[in-house]
Amino acid sequence: MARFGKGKVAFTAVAFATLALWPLGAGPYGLDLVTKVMIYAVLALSLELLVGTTGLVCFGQSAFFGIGAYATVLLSKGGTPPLLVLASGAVLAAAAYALAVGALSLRTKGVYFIMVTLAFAQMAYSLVHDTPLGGGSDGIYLYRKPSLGTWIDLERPLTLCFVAFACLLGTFVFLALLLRSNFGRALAGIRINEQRMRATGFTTYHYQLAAFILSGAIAGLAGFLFAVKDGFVNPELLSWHLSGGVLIMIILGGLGHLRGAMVGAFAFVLLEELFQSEAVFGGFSRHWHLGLGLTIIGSVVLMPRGLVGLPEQWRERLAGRRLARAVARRRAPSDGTPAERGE
Amino acid sequence: MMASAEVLLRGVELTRRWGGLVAVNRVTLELSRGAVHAVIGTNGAGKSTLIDLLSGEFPPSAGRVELLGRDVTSWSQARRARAGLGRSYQRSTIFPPFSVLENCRLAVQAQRQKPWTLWHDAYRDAATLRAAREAAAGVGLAALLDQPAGQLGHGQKRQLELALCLAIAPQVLLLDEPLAGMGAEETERMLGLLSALRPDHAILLVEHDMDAVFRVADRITVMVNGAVIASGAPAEVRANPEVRVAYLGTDDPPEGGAH
Amino acid sequence: MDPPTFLIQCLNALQYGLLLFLVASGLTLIFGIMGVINLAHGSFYMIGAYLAFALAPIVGSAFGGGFFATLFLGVALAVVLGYLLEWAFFSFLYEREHLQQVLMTYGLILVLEELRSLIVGDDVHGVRAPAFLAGTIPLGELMTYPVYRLFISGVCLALALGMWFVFTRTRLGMMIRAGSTNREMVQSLGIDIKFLYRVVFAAGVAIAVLAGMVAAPASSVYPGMGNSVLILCFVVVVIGGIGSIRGALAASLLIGVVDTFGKVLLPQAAGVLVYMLMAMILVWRPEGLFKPG
Amino acid sequence: MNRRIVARTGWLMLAAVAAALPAPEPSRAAEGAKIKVGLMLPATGTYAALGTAIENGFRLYVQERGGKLAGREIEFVRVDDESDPAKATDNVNKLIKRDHVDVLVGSVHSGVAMAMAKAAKDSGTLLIVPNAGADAITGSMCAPNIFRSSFSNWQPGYAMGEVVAKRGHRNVVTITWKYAAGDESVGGFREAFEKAGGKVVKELSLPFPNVEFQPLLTEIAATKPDAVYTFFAGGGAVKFVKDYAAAGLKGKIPLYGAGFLTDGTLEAQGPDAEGLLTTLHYADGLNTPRDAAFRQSYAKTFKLPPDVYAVQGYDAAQMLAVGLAAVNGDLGRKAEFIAALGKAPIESPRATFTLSPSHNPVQDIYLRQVVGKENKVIGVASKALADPGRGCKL
Repeated sequence: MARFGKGKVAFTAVAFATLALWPLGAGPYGLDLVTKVMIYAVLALSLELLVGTTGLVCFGQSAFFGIGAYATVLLSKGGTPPLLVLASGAVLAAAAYALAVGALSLRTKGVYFIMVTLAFAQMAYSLVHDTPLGGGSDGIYLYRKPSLGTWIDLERPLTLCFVAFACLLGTFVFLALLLRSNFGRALAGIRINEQRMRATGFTTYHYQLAAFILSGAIAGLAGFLFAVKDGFVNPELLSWHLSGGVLIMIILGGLGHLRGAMVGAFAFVLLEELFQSEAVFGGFSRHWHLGLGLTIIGSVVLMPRGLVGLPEQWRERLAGRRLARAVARRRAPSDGTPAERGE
Repeated sequence: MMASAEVLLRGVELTRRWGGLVAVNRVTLELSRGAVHAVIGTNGAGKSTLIDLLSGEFPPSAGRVELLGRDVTSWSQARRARAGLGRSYQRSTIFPPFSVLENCRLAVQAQRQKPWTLWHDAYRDAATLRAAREAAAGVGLAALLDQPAGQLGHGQKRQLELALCLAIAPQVLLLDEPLAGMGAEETERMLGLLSALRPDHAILLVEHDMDAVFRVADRITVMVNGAVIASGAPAEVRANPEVRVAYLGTDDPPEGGAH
Repeated sequence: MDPPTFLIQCLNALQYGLLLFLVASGLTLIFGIMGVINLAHGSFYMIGAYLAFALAPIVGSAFGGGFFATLFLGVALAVVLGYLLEWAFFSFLYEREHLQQVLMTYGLILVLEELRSLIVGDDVHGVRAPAFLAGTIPLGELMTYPVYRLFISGVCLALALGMWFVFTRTRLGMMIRAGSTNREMVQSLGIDIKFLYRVVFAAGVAIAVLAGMVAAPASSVYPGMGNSVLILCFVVVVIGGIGSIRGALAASLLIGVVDTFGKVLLPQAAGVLVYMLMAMILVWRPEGLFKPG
Repeated sequence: MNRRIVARTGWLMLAAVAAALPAPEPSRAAEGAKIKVGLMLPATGTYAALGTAIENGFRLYVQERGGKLAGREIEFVRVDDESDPAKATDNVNKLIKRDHVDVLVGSVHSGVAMAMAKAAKDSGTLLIVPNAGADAITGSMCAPNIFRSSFSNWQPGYAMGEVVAKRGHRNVVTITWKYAAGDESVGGFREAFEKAGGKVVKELSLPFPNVEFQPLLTEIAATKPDAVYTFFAGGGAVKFVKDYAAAGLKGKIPLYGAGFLTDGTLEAQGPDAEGLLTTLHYADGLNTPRDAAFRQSYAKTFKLPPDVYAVQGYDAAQMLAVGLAAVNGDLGRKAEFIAALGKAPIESPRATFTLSPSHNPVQDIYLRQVVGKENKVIGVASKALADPGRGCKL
């Protein structure tokens, strides 16, 4: 059985191609928007590695994102270091925090893990918020954006957009490779049956911790891009609302698929745009949170497998209820995980 | 007992308390290569807990576990498994969404994990795949390699469970009711398999099917309320009056146990 | 810090701890028994506060006032609300993963917060404490201590006792405990687990609402008040051990002490101390102070 | 089979993306004579009420002028900033890059305003800040095209520092949330108070938005200062005032605060706020014709009591009008606009004010006392007080 259906490959390829070509057509705002979405997509991918692949529901992803962003700004306080130095600095800072948090929270399971990661993110939040170092609650500016050589200067939105694209593509490919490697397969195994993994000789704790750190590092990269894009960071980057937002992205897109994380990032941002637009909702748009909330609830109830899972879901509908139920039961242990990663 | 045989796994004075009640009470037993050691007892006698202690699912409250002559009491379950200790669970513990082949491949991978080879496609590792296919074939699942494990029949799941233990090339096998819920011919195949494994493995068998136990076991230990009340060759155990009263609940020797 | 001040601070710590417990106990109840992670718990607290604000005049005109009448009415409404929510949303979630629970309740936060804005607006409101609780008692040479705060503590203690009683001494409590450990077993006993869960959830919501209503006169009523308590509740549950009422109580008091003295002695780190505490507890006891049950 | 469907949904997604993104924008000429004002204010969350008041104030002034300023029609574009600085840059870019607004107005939350200031600075778009008091906006972050119609956190604090000193208090404790606004307000207070020979014996603070004040109140009681200065707003302000009274300190240790302590919160605070002294650039009972007219028409139009936030919104509109008048509605002539607005007096309901070199109002700070449900003016705490605009190179 082919591991990646041609359709999926085609879809991914088309998506990336469109992203690559987009900036050429778009105006300055279109450019901004697509850059932002791509950055969120990187963040979503980092979380997908934890939630969709390893089965660890982390509710503190914003902490790594924010730390990456803050590291970027604080490192360039004295004068902007070269791009690569800055980026790796941000990534390392995030990874370091991930190491600390992961080592502790992985001692817990399930609901516990969710709350603990959340609490640790909140701790990072209040650290940044209460210490003058990062400009406190008002946030702090990144005055000069980094550059690499003469032709990659992130002051130029177009360049930034392409760099973001490169990062997204890089992350995607990296994770795709990782998923088919021994490491990735082991993570999948842990998601589905940790007890058996231990019984067969995997020290699951180490695998999970490695995944956690990796995820934190990628989130840090996203944070770096975000700081460079906005040129401004604020404690709210670490707020739990963002963590929630990213979770929604990957669920909306479809858990257990890399492309799901990307689709989710797009879908989520577009939803926000939609509900905020006065053109559509008129005066009511000031209560746009209502629509957003209802949509989230609805999507959880109606499409547990997310957007990329929809075709499958419909097919099962067509295939008749009994079969649908059977399949649902078969899929139960790893809700929404398609055969693709199961073989 | 058979002093000549080499002892692979030894549990000494193993005890496990849950708050007040004692699940396993100062149990000592040895598994030696070439022998099937059956542990029988009523439900809740502590058989599964004993296996958990031996395999390192959780640590004992007191006592010691020796694997291949080394004290492994402080070792994690994973480390014991890598050292050659395989176990099966009472409820099938497999990877339902994965194919049978992938189930076995993962288990084999445990022996050569190499997590850092990120660029390597786990499915292209010929050696691992070969070992995985062998493991599957070994339990008679060769025909079902591409089936999602979740779709297998109950008996087949039990076989796969065993395959996952064998895939890590263990020297000691701890089997928790491998025959539970199996049909007649499935049982036969499983027993044949056990006999085939006997020569170069040390096997602990927890089983309710008395027929099977008395057929394959070289040695039987009887547990009641977490403690061992009798241990010895099948004949001795069958003759032991204490066992009859406490467990077999009858005075006439159990020919065909499960009636 | 001179002895009398120290004693007063201890009183503050105790009082704050009890208030935390009042809010968090509902959360830990729903966690422990139904294994549902409910982010909207803070919103229920918020709803409680606004109910206290909105109901007071209505009750006043209908039954000629009465603080406890208002409380009762509010809690009754909360039970209904909880029952409906369980029926409408949460019953979907038991078989689902925690992740989806997180998301649905997250969505619920947004919805409830906006509905609040639509119905009662975005203004800050005060709720008057009942006359017979409005007094204060002298404490130290300058300070007085508001009777109402003592009343809150009283409610918390009563609630703690009540929960303890229900769980250890009543058939319902026994069924609930059994249900939390083993659904099938309870069902086989012919107990309607669905109904049981609905009751538990309603109770959890009711407790949160009660907390909001009781706290309202002391804390005032303002938008977004729910979110600030939510995370603290999580920390309480984590430290105490999921589903453990005793644990929640112990953790609340612990946090009360750390927070109170932290603000005074280490103002710089005050924001982080509570999380530090949690981290240390996790190192020491990953399962929390008290094992579930 | 599945492939086709997957691919199809893929195309749909992309189509959706494309649809949502505006294709290359229309040229500026096509916009006609309208002036686009981008209102970036909180419509959701804790500060929603303030956002509404500011918007109302702004719209009121424009309405009074028949919807036109300097002969050019005003068109509004609104964005909800959710008081979330993390989204601020994207939101403000929506206004600048997507809607091509000519003027930015916002916001309430200082963090958001900081992000707006940055974007305004980079893009050169005019920005009028109708509330956020962060000193930096007209300090280290100041720019020719950034104006403020409200105040700087420093101002009310400084004024109160003078007052408290005049009233003969020597040892004072300050208490606030541990965040920028609080620190800056307290900073202003200390500066004036210690210059006048007073001494701040203790600076108490608690993490934002924590409202468990009891331990700190106990600390105050133990310290026994002559007076307490505080900066709190919204729900925190309500709870602090009530707790302060409940702790029995109200009668014994006088409490002074920046005006927000008692603005929009009196209904909630009830009798506990009675008699409190606060400083702010606006007050009830000014009884100037200008103020009376404003209040009347505001109350009539929106069925809401006017407050300081409404005034700030109203004045933001006035400032825009003044600038536009100077260039006859031609925003192309930015330099002239800025120069004119920099000099012009603004006939605000609060009293006429001018702008400092760093574009922050040079205004009278009133001393107000809570009487019933009003912050009655009882005098001017500091006449024509100008923010020092530290770090500003204008």
